[in-house]
Formats: sequence, structure tokens, C-alpha cells
Amino acid sequence: MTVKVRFFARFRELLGTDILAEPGTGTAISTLVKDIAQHKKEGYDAIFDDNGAFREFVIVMRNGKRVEIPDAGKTVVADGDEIAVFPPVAGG
Amino acid sequence: MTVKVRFFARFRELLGTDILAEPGTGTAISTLVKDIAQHKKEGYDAIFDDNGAFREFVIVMRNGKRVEIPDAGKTVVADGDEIAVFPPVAGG
Amino acid sequence: MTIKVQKEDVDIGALITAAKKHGTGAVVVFDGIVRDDDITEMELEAYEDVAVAEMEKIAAEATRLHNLLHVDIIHRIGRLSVGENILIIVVSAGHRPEAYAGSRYIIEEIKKSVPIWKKELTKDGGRWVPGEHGHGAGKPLKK
Amino acid sequence: MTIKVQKEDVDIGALITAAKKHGTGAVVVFDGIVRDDDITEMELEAYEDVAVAEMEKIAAEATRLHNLLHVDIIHRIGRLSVGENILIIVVSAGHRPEAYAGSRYIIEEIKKSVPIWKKELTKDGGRWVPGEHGHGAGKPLKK
Repeated sequence: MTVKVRFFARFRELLGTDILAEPGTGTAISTLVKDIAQHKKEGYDAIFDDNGAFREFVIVMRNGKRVEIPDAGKTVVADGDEIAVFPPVAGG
Repeated sequence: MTVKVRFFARFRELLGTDILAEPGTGTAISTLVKDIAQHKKEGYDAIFDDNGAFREFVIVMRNGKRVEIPDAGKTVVADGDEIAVFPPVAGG
Repeated sequence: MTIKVQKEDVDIGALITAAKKHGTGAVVVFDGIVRDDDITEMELEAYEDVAVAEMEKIAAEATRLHNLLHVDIIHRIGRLSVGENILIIVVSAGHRPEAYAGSRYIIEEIKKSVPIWKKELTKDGGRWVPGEHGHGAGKPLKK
Repeated sequence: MTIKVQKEDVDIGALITAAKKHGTGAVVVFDGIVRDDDITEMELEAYEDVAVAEMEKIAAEATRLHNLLHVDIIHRIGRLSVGENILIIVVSAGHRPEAYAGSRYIIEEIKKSVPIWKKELTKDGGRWVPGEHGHGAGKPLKK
């Protein structure tokens, strides 16, 4: 299956964006994002803490809907999903 | 001496405006306005109560400065003065 | 800073552009409009010199209280149709709380103290709009 | 009702004219502007589909809460110079308290939840503007 991962703002600068991943069945959002972020330490550290958990301020969305951080480890991705990961918003 | 009396809004409709009066020395504002309003009962009644005092909501100005109603009976007009009399403002 | 009582309408877009002084982060515009309260037109009348002087005082006070960078107040008079602009207030400030507060301060003070009156013209004649503040105009009555 | 994320600027005067729906007595415009905080330019980035959907929700909620008659929200993205418009909010209502409150509601909610980010470009590089709300975007974190 194919899942698109989008990073925004600082996370995009560090990790790129619109990354097409091919996770195996049963992959959780947090696992998928961690795999992608792994290749760039600065990007990984911006998003995950020392225990490999999403940093408290990070926002995760699946298909445009917010996924609470405690749920990101149990939420399994599906084919065609769009996962977005970004820092606090600053529009207006 | 010559004093200009300006009425606005409903008072203007009832009494006209930009009236040039020639009061004698020592004439108070209230006396001057009463003399002018006298000729038209509806206009007089709009501005003065049964005791001949300015109605509570009436606003009086002398040369663009507010004159408190209790003072209008003691404030004497001078040559060239502009006296304005109007109902509560409703701009905006 | 433009503070005027006039018959003509204004170009609000141009006022906004001119309000962008150095340091501006927010512009707030208030536009008061002739509302269709079963009226045909509205007739506005001002004690012009005093109205302008009073609006200048209000603009200066709003600037001082809310750190405004620019203020325009244009109050129209004469005969206006439904949907036409009556009063345009444009303020700029460094940040949005100041811009909103400054704009609101100006309209509330105008309602209280600027000698302008409105008559709603209807099919059956007309009615003067009562002021929101019984004692409005210039300095408040001492009690 | 126009709710958009776009690169292009808008004609605010035309938006005001279009906002004068039947019953309108007040239009309030908020215009957020690139402030000269020792920057050369600002670069804005959005999660566009989600940003538009979120602004549509905010507009609907503002309309419901404050009896608005019309709402436009245009949030610009891309590279903007000092003095350029970032965000234009136009609301109309029957009376001024609703128009001011509705306008203010919309900007505060946008700051909280719409996925847009700003980078200030300076002589020495750039810095991402921190959000005003640590957890902003979509529904708030349950605690």
C-alpha cells in the first residue's frame, strides 16, 4: 500500500515533504513517521523526544483530521492515507 | 450686538436655523433662545418645559463649547457669539 | 490622518493603503451602513465645525489610549440610500488588540458626543433616529 | 462568502461592497499586514485543503454565534514584503457589536487552529514565527 507523508514549516525544511511510503500492513502512524524521519537526525530530533515519542507540541493529522498523540502509536495507516506532521500553527 | 442662533435636527425643522438676533446687553442664553422659540409653540415646547426651563435632554453650545443647562440662565451672550441648540446626537 | 464630515463617499481601499504606516501589523476598518429598516432613504445633518473638532479629539484620544499609528474618520451627511456608507473609520496599529480596541473606542465615542443627526425617510414621512446617549455632545453633564 | 488560501492580493473595497447583504448596518474589516520587525520579507506556507476547511468551519461558527450576514476570509501564502496584506477578514452584520465580535472571533480562531506557518526572512537568514497557541490545529488536545 501507499501512504503520503507531508511535513510542514520547519519539519518540511528538515525532512522534505510529500513523501510516498510503502508501509506494511498494520503499521502505526508513529512507526511510519519515525522510519521516514530516521534518515535525518535533526529532523528526527525536532519531532521525537529521547524516548522516541512525539514531542508534546507536534501535531499529527490523518486525512485532514487531528490524531491525538497518545493515539498515534495505535492508529494503523491504510492504503491512500495522507499523514501530516507539523509544528504549532502560526497563521493570521 | 448680533448673535447667531443655530438649531439642528428636529429643532431646526420646527424653528429654522442661522437666526441672527440682536439682543440687548446682559441677555442670557436661555432668554435669547426663548424669545426666538416663542413664535412657534411646537418648537418652544420641544425645547422648554412647562416652567420655561430647558428640557433635560436639550444640548446648548456657545461658540462650539457645551454650556450646562443650569448655567444657560446666567451665561450672558456677547457680540458675535454663535449659540447652538440641539437634541441628543445620533451620528455614527 | 483624515477627519472629515462630507457628502461624498470615499475609497476605503485607498484609505487602507495610506494607513499602513511604518510598524503597522493590523488595520481595522469600521463601515457603518444605511440599513434597510423599511426606509426609503436617510438624511444626515451635522453641526459641522463642532463635529469635526470633536472627532479630532476622539481620534487623538484613541491614538493615545491604544497606540494607534494612523486614524481616518469620514462621516457622511446629506441624503443616503440603503446600503450606502455613513461612517468609515480606519485605524492601524502594531498589533490586532490595539487596532480593534481603538476602532471600537472611536465609534462608541462618536455615538456619544459628535453633533450629527439622522432622519429615516419612509413612505409615510420621516422619523429622527433617537441618540443612544441621552446627553450626548461635547463634555458630559456634570452631575 | 469567499474563503480562500491564495498567493494573490484582493480588492478589499470590492469585498466590502459585496458584503452589504440585505439588513447590513455594519461591516468590519480586519487586515493583517507584514510588519517591519527588521525583516526583509515573510514566507507563508499552508496545509491548504485543511486550512480552507478549517476557515470554513470558523466562518460558519462565527456566523452562528454572532448573527453575521456575510463572511470573507482570504489568507495569503508565498513570499510577502513588509506592508503587504497577509489576512483579510470582512464581516457584515445588522449592528456593530455583532460585526466587531464576529471579526474578532474569526481572527482568534484562525490563530488557534488553521495550519498556516510564517517564516520571517532577515538579512542573516530566517526564523519561523512561533504559534500563539502551543497546541493549535484542528480540535484541541484532550487533557
